[in-house]
Amino acid sequence: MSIQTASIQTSETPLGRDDLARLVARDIKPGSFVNLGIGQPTLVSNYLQPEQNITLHTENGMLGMGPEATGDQIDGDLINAGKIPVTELPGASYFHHADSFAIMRGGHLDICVLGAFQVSATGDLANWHTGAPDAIPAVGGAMDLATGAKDVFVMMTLLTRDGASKIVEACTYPLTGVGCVTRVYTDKAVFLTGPDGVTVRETFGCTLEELQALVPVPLTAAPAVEP
Amino acid sequence: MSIQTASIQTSETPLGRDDLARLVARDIKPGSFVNLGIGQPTLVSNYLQPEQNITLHTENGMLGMGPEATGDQIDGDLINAGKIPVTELPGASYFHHADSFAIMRGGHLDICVLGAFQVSATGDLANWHTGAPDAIPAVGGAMDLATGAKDVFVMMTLLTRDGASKIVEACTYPLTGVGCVTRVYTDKAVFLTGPDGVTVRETFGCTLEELQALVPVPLTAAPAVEP
Amino acid sequence: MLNFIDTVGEAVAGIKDGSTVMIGGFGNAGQPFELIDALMDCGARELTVVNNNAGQGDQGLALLIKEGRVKKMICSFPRQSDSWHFDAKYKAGEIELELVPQGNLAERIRAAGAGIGGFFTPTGYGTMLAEGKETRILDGRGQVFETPIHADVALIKALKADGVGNLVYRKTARNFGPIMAAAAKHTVAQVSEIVPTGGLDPEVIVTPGIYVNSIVKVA
Amino acid sequence: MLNFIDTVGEAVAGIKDGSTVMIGGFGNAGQPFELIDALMDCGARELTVVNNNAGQGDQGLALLIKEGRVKKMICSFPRQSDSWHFDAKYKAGEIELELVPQGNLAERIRAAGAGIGGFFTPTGYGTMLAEGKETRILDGRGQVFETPIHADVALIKALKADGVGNLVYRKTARNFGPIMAAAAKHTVAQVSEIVPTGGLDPEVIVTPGIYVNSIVKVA
Repeated sequence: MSIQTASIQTSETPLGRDDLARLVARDIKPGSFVNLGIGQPTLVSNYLQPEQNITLHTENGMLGMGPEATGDQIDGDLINAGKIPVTELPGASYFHHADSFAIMRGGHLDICVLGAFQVSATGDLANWHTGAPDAIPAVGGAMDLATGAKDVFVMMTLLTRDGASKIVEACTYPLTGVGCVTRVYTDKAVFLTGPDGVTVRETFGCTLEELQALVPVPLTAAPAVEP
Repeated sequence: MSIQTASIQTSETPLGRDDLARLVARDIKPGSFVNLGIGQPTLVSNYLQPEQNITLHTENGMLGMGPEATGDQIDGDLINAGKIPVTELPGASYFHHADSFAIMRGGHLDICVLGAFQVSATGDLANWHTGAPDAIPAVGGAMDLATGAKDVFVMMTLLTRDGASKIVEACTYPLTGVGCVTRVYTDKAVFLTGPDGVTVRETFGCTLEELQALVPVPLTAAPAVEP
Repeated sequence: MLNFIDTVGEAVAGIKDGSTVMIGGFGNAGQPFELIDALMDCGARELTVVNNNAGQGDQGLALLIKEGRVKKMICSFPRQSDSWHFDAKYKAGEIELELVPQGNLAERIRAAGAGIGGFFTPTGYGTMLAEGKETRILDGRGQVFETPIHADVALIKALKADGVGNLVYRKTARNFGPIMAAAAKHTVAQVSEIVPTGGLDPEVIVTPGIYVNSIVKVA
Repeated sequence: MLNFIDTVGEAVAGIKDGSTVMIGGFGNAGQPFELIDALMDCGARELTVVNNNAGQGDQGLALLIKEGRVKKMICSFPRQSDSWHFDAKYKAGEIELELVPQGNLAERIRAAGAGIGGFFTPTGYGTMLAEGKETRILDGRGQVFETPIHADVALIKALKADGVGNLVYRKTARNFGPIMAAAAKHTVAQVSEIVPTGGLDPEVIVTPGIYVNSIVKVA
């Protein structure tokens, strides 16, 4: 999928949603505790390998969440944060909402993976509100997830339908969290974000120069130490 | 024990510790959730009647505590706040320390019964520290109990060994809680305390006038509505 | 005092106009549907309702909102694909909304039950949901001051109760039940089963009976 | 990462001079005696120890204090009939004491694990234990601002662990274990039994394995 020899790794084509999910799954360190947000991030669970020994948290009160339930497995009392019936793995545990968000807010989750409208050069996240004056706001657990996990990975397309970069100098949409995003997985590249700006770990179907032409913040190649 | 016909009830003699414990036990409303402090208040448990249906809380993590354990009942994992082995009644539950003190601080206990060095006319409590400069301070759950319960009953002798009243205009010992005590059970009388001062519900072996001579705050007879 | 009550109607009969009512559940899991229906029937108005959402479809909380019985919603996620009754009331300016991040909602409810007067949380710092709120840097992070959410009544669903009101829940249906039971002055639990006192292991009780006032068995 | 460790010595080997160490237990119930003895043997000095008490008799924490290994105690009840080692050190000015009401101690530990930056509590308001602390009237009551107590290491005792580190406790031995496990960067649990993963009912787990780093079985 990607050429492993350069400090900027490339694939010949942009990544589809499933390939991106596979890449995120591969990057999660064995033994991690992870929360996968609603939507695209949920796809990551399809590509986690048993030997990675990943424990999934769902903020409605469970650690050790298994795959989506099918057929007779479906149980209305066992759902994920997206209200989808799921299953329970051996070693699972249940707890109430305050205890569940204590796990998150207390910094005990290694990674959460979220979708986004925009990510700023310094890792600010906007993913809950379009800012439209007539929109009905709904935040759910987005701010808690953005604030609580040790690492916040974002999965999104790099460009809006109108061709604008979702990686921006400063978010114009209302913020979800400040300086919280550490990595951004997009169809065209994987970006590392932090207080010192944005570096590029891999590109997909484009060069760093081509990518820079799309993104309005300075990009540099990431050191090759990343997994 | 006491003559029930006057608004000030009297007995012929001062009450001993057990009689006082029996009186407190009788005054606890059926169905109450109660915490009995270490020392003299623990005696109250000996006089609670099964038909009162009282649930005892111990702040080290239990509701539904039973009597002191004896013989084979003794289990090092089942102790009360005084670190005495106790027993478990049907309907008991266990919880951790933060949940236990949440029960207390959240105002869910109906009554706690505490010992005291001093109680002020407005219900301030001093029961944890003599104020001696070389004393090693130790507070335990005293402040939490004083602050948390809906009603705080104090059990103590009215006078110190030196003959000074422990009911005072203002506490000279360091405070445990401010304005928290609602009743004071002593060997010589039962006092009701609150923002409007001290009233006397019963006397034991003395008249109200004799009692007033011992206590440096104005005393009046309590209305006869108390149980 | 604990009472075992025969019908959901009697269980909610004391709810007055203007009450703050917490309703348990996340999605359908843990939602006390029968108690919500009874609340609809009892006629109380001008309610402030605390729930994670603001009603879905044409049932339960959504109907309460449709009928104009809810003055204010305190919730984290009102907008859903089928929250049309809330959406309509909100756009018409006929319902107030206090939007709270889900973890802050849970912690504020917990704080009420635990007698905590307020707390600082990093969640929401630097966002529009912190606007107008006190902030402070603590432990090296920006934090927002949040206050407890108390309620007059909590309506929750549990799996089993024993004779002294101890409750256990089932899987992710536990969600808001335990913290709402502690935060409300009066807690009504609908349960699937009532077992004799002593029939629940003291080690596994999630909500001690001290937090429960009324229990009604719902088939 | 979770590790199953063969000896208590190895389990505490990483504790460094100057660490803040939480030690579970209330009275003897829930005290991880073997881990405390191992902490004694490992030689770490200048420790800040968080425990409800400050050692009793001539064992465990009392010995650590006697040997001058504890710089500071954070506790609610240091003075007991047999706390002679603490008493002597305290009177000699050789140990610091931060005295905290027991419920504030528990809540501050819980706050650390839950990522709460600080909170207001009515407990201690108007007393000398609130001197110098910020106060505020909230919910009509005077309240004191208290901050979280974090730790480098927690040493706790549980009844059983499963293969992913989930813990259950026994009776009042639960006490501080669950909140200390969450508040420390590294939690070591001594347990009486290790069962296969799946051997503990998910409904009854008190401490999820996410809070546990090292497990050692003590006979």
